[in-house]
Amino acid sequence: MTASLTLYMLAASVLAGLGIYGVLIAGHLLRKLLALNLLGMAVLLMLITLGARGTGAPDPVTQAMVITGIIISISATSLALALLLALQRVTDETHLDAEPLPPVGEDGDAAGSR
Amino acid sequence: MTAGTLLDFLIITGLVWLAWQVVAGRELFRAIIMFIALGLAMAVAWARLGAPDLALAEAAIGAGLTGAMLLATYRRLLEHNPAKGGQRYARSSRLALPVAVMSSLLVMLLGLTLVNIMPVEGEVAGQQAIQLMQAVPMENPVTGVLLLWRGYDTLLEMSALVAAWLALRILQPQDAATLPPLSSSIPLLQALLAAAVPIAVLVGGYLLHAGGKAPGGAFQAGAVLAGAGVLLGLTGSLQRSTRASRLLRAGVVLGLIVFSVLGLGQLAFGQPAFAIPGLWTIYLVEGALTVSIALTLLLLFLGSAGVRRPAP
Amino acid sequence: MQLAPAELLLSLVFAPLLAAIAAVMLGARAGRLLAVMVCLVLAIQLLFLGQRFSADGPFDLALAGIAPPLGIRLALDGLNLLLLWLVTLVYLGTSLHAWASIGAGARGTAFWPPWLLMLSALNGLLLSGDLFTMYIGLEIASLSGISLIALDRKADALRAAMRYLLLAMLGSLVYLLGVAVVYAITGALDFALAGSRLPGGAVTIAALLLMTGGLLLKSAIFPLHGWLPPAHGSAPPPESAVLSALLVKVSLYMLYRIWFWMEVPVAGLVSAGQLLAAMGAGALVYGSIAALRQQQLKYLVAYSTVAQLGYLMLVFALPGAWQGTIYHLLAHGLAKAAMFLAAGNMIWALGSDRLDRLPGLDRHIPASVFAFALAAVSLMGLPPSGGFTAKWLMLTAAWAAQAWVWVLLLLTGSLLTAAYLFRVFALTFAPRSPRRRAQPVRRPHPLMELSALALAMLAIGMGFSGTPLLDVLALPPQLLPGAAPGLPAPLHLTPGAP
Amino acid sequence: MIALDLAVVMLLVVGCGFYLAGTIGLLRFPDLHSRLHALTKADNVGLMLVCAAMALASRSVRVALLLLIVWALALLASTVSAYLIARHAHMARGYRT
Repeated sequence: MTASLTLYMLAASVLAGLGIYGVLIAGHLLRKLLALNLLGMAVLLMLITLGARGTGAPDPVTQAMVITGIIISISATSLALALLLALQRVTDETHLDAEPLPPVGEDGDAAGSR
Repeated sequence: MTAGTLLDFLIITGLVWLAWQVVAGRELFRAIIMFIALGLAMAVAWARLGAPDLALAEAAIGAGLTGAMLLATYRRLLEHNPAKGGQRYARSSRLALPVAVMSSLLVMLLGLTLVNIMPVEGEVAGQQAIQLMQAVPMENPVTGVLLLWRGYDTLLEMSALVAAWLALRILQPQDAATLPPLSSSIPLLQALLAAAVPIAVLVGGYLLHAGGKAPGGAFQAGAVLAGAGVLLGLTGSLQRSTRASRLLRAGVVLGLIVFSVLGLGQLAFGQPAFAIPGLWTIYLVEGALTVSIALTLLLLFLGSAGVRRPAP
Repeated sequence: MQLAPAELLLSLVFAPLLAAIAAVMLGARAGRLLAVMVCLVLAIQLLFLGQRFSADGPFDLALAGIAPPLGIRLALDGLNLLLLWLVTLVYLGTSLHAWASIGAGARGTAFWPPWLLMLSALNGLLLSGDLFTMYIGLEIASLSGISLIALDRKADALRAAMRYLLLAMLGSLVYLLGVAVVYAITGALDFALAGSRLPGGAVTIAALLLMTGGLLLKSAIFPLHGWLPPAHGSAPPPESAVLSALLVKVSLYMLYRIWFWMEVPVAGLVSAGQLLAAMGAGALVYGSIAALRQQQLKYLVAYSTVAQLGYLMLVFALPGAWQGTIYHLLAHGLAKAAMFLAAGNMIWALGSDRLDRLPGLDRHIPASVFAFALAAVSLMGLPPSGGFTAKWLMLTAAWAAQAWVWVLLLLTGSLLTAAYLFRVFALTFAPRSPRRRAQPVRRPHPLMELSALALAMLAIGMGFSGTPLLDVLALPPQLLPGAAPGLPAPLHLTPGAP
Repeated sequence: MIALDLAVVMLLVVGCGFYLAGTIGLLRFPDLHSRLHALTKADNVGLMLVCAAMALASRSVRVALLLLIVWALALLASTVSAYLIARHAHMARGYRT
């Protein structure tokens, strides 16, 4: 089992790195939120992996902590989404930078056709 | 390499690839879809790690409801401003990559060190919970921790959800006209609803009941019920409303009320506060929590303080 | 006489929680009445709990009858007793202000339930002896607090709330990772128990740094302060007051608990503590200079918070300053709450928050201007005031430790504070230019003025109550002479006002 | 018993084959409708075969019934979602993705 735990720990750290990278490079607030949620998943994966050490069932206290973590993160995410929608209604902005940078890559406007 | 390790290797490869797609995917819509897929893969990983309760919670809440909320928000952003809603702004930050790599390496170092050590001597909270299981009429230690021994945390967790709903009362569009139903009605969808909603209620009830001995519990059950509500919302059978009826508000705070009253009520019997006794009290608390969680999650998805039946 | 039972601690959390539920069910009118009543009830309960504390010393309550490591412990000692008083008094004052300034209309319906929920979460956080319960408490308080910033859905406030929320989410994840590490190596979440089991070494340092980093982000310590001024500057006045006086302080409180109660056996703590204190020094200088350059009244007050938070980091390098630091935390809480309320009244009267609109205002709303002035006296550290006592204690500690840099910084900080606050006075008492004579001035509701005045008087009053308050405040275990391997032994202070 | 195990392995292999074919189809087919065609094959037949394999392997009627429900639900969901995707594409008059 330890081999697997090592694997999951590696995955958690890569996910954490990707999450931080995403938070730093994202301009669109939805992307920032995706990255923060990714980081949250990485932390929870780490918590579970740590709870699964040793023999027998994973530590129930860690599991309860993770359920709490999931609930807290959906609460915070929904608050952020509500703020984002309100922000767009008032200012027409979907990002927090003082000046909008020129859009890079393709627009997501054709989402309906996918 | 055993078959299990191979499977784990495949799962984490998937996790990392999906996470990369979430962060670096060119289109926002695609990134959101990948995030949902990541949540499901994460649920598989957690099941592999021996935590089916968490796998259920992650699949239903982390991937399912969060994903639905993200997609609905994406759509509403586009509806408001098709030109800008989905646009991608990338910031050029030269620090981003080194910072991310450094933190990833530090977390890796920390994690790999921790995997190979066990807690120092002294009783571990989790072991204490497993030992206490023998004295209570339940078999699932996670439910035990959530309700019996650290129920106070669960109560606070419920308040966090309620806090998010209270925020919606501030942030929702104040004008009812800007709250259209999410989708027009489609015949086949009605057929799906006719089947899916009763099944969701059944599954929710089962999960609630099973929480005592098998994986499940109030959070998973509430999420499944909220999922049924999401379907009803998507098909226009339930519509957003800026006002919450008294009954709805009572439903949202029901879990807090029942848990607080039963938890504090123990003091009247000379018991410690939150020492929830007996099976029936547990079911009462879990049932009330399920109702509140389901309603709150549904409202968080709808992004409005209330919900109503559509006008005929 | 019968002493209060430990179970009374629960009511500090559940009275506001049930009031929040009642406000959801019964509406704004009931909500605002309940808010004020709950504060009064809390004050009475704190009197009883304080009585028990002075008779028995610190005590705790194991929830569900299960002791740590599994169970959750609520604990009362001198530190959180004082902070609970601060929360109650600030909430009483700000709720009275909100009674008139928010009211019981549509704004009130949205305002009162999260307002009460935040009170419950703050009290829960302060009482908790559990690292994870503290995390949930901080999350609830942040979520409620952030949503209240955006109460009026103005563009600035929405941006500020969003920025705050993103950083708060990041900060709490980092903190949570630290808690996960602590649990992984000790099997306990109670900070005292977990602390006693921490083995030391690299992993312990990592856990400590993660928790510290997350909390520094949440308490806006320089250079992580960027989110604070817009958030505190754009919220409704009672909300700004609570954010500045309480919400940033409780994450610092958690930091103190972790650093000084967990008794971490790590040798390298001294230099880390020096670094934290250096951040505090940076906050002091940067925040003050930024406050000097503001053109908007509330942003000036908000940058002042950034600066004043710097003092609260001093204790990490100078353990002898413990009492002074906590005294400053309390005095700043009261004074800053008063100042935000008074500034809110001034802005309300003018219909603008530009500093250059202030001239002549003293004749229209003298009570608010006076409250602002009293709060400023305490912030500048002029005698007699809570701020003076606090700074005196810190100076004495720095002097005795021969930390001349700190002596210099403390004095410079006071001078800079005086500089940016006198700027407000100079403008307020300046004669109006004839051009602006026609400008209408609205009169704030008397409650709005009285609440600001009352909080400011309390901040001044703290200058006369040094001894009884400091008696309550025992040194934490890590700061006891010879107790900590990491930190230098603290100095013995004669507690009491100079 | 050996015959039964053999059947389990056969069913799994064939089921996975369907999944593989469906996935390749999803990736390689040129337009939306043929992709949906490929996907639904994997969903329906592939899942059925894998469920059947697991039902046999469990040797329990209860598990077999549960798996039957699982399959039926997946069928329901995939039918409706495939219909919705096709309908949306039809409405948008875009047959390419």
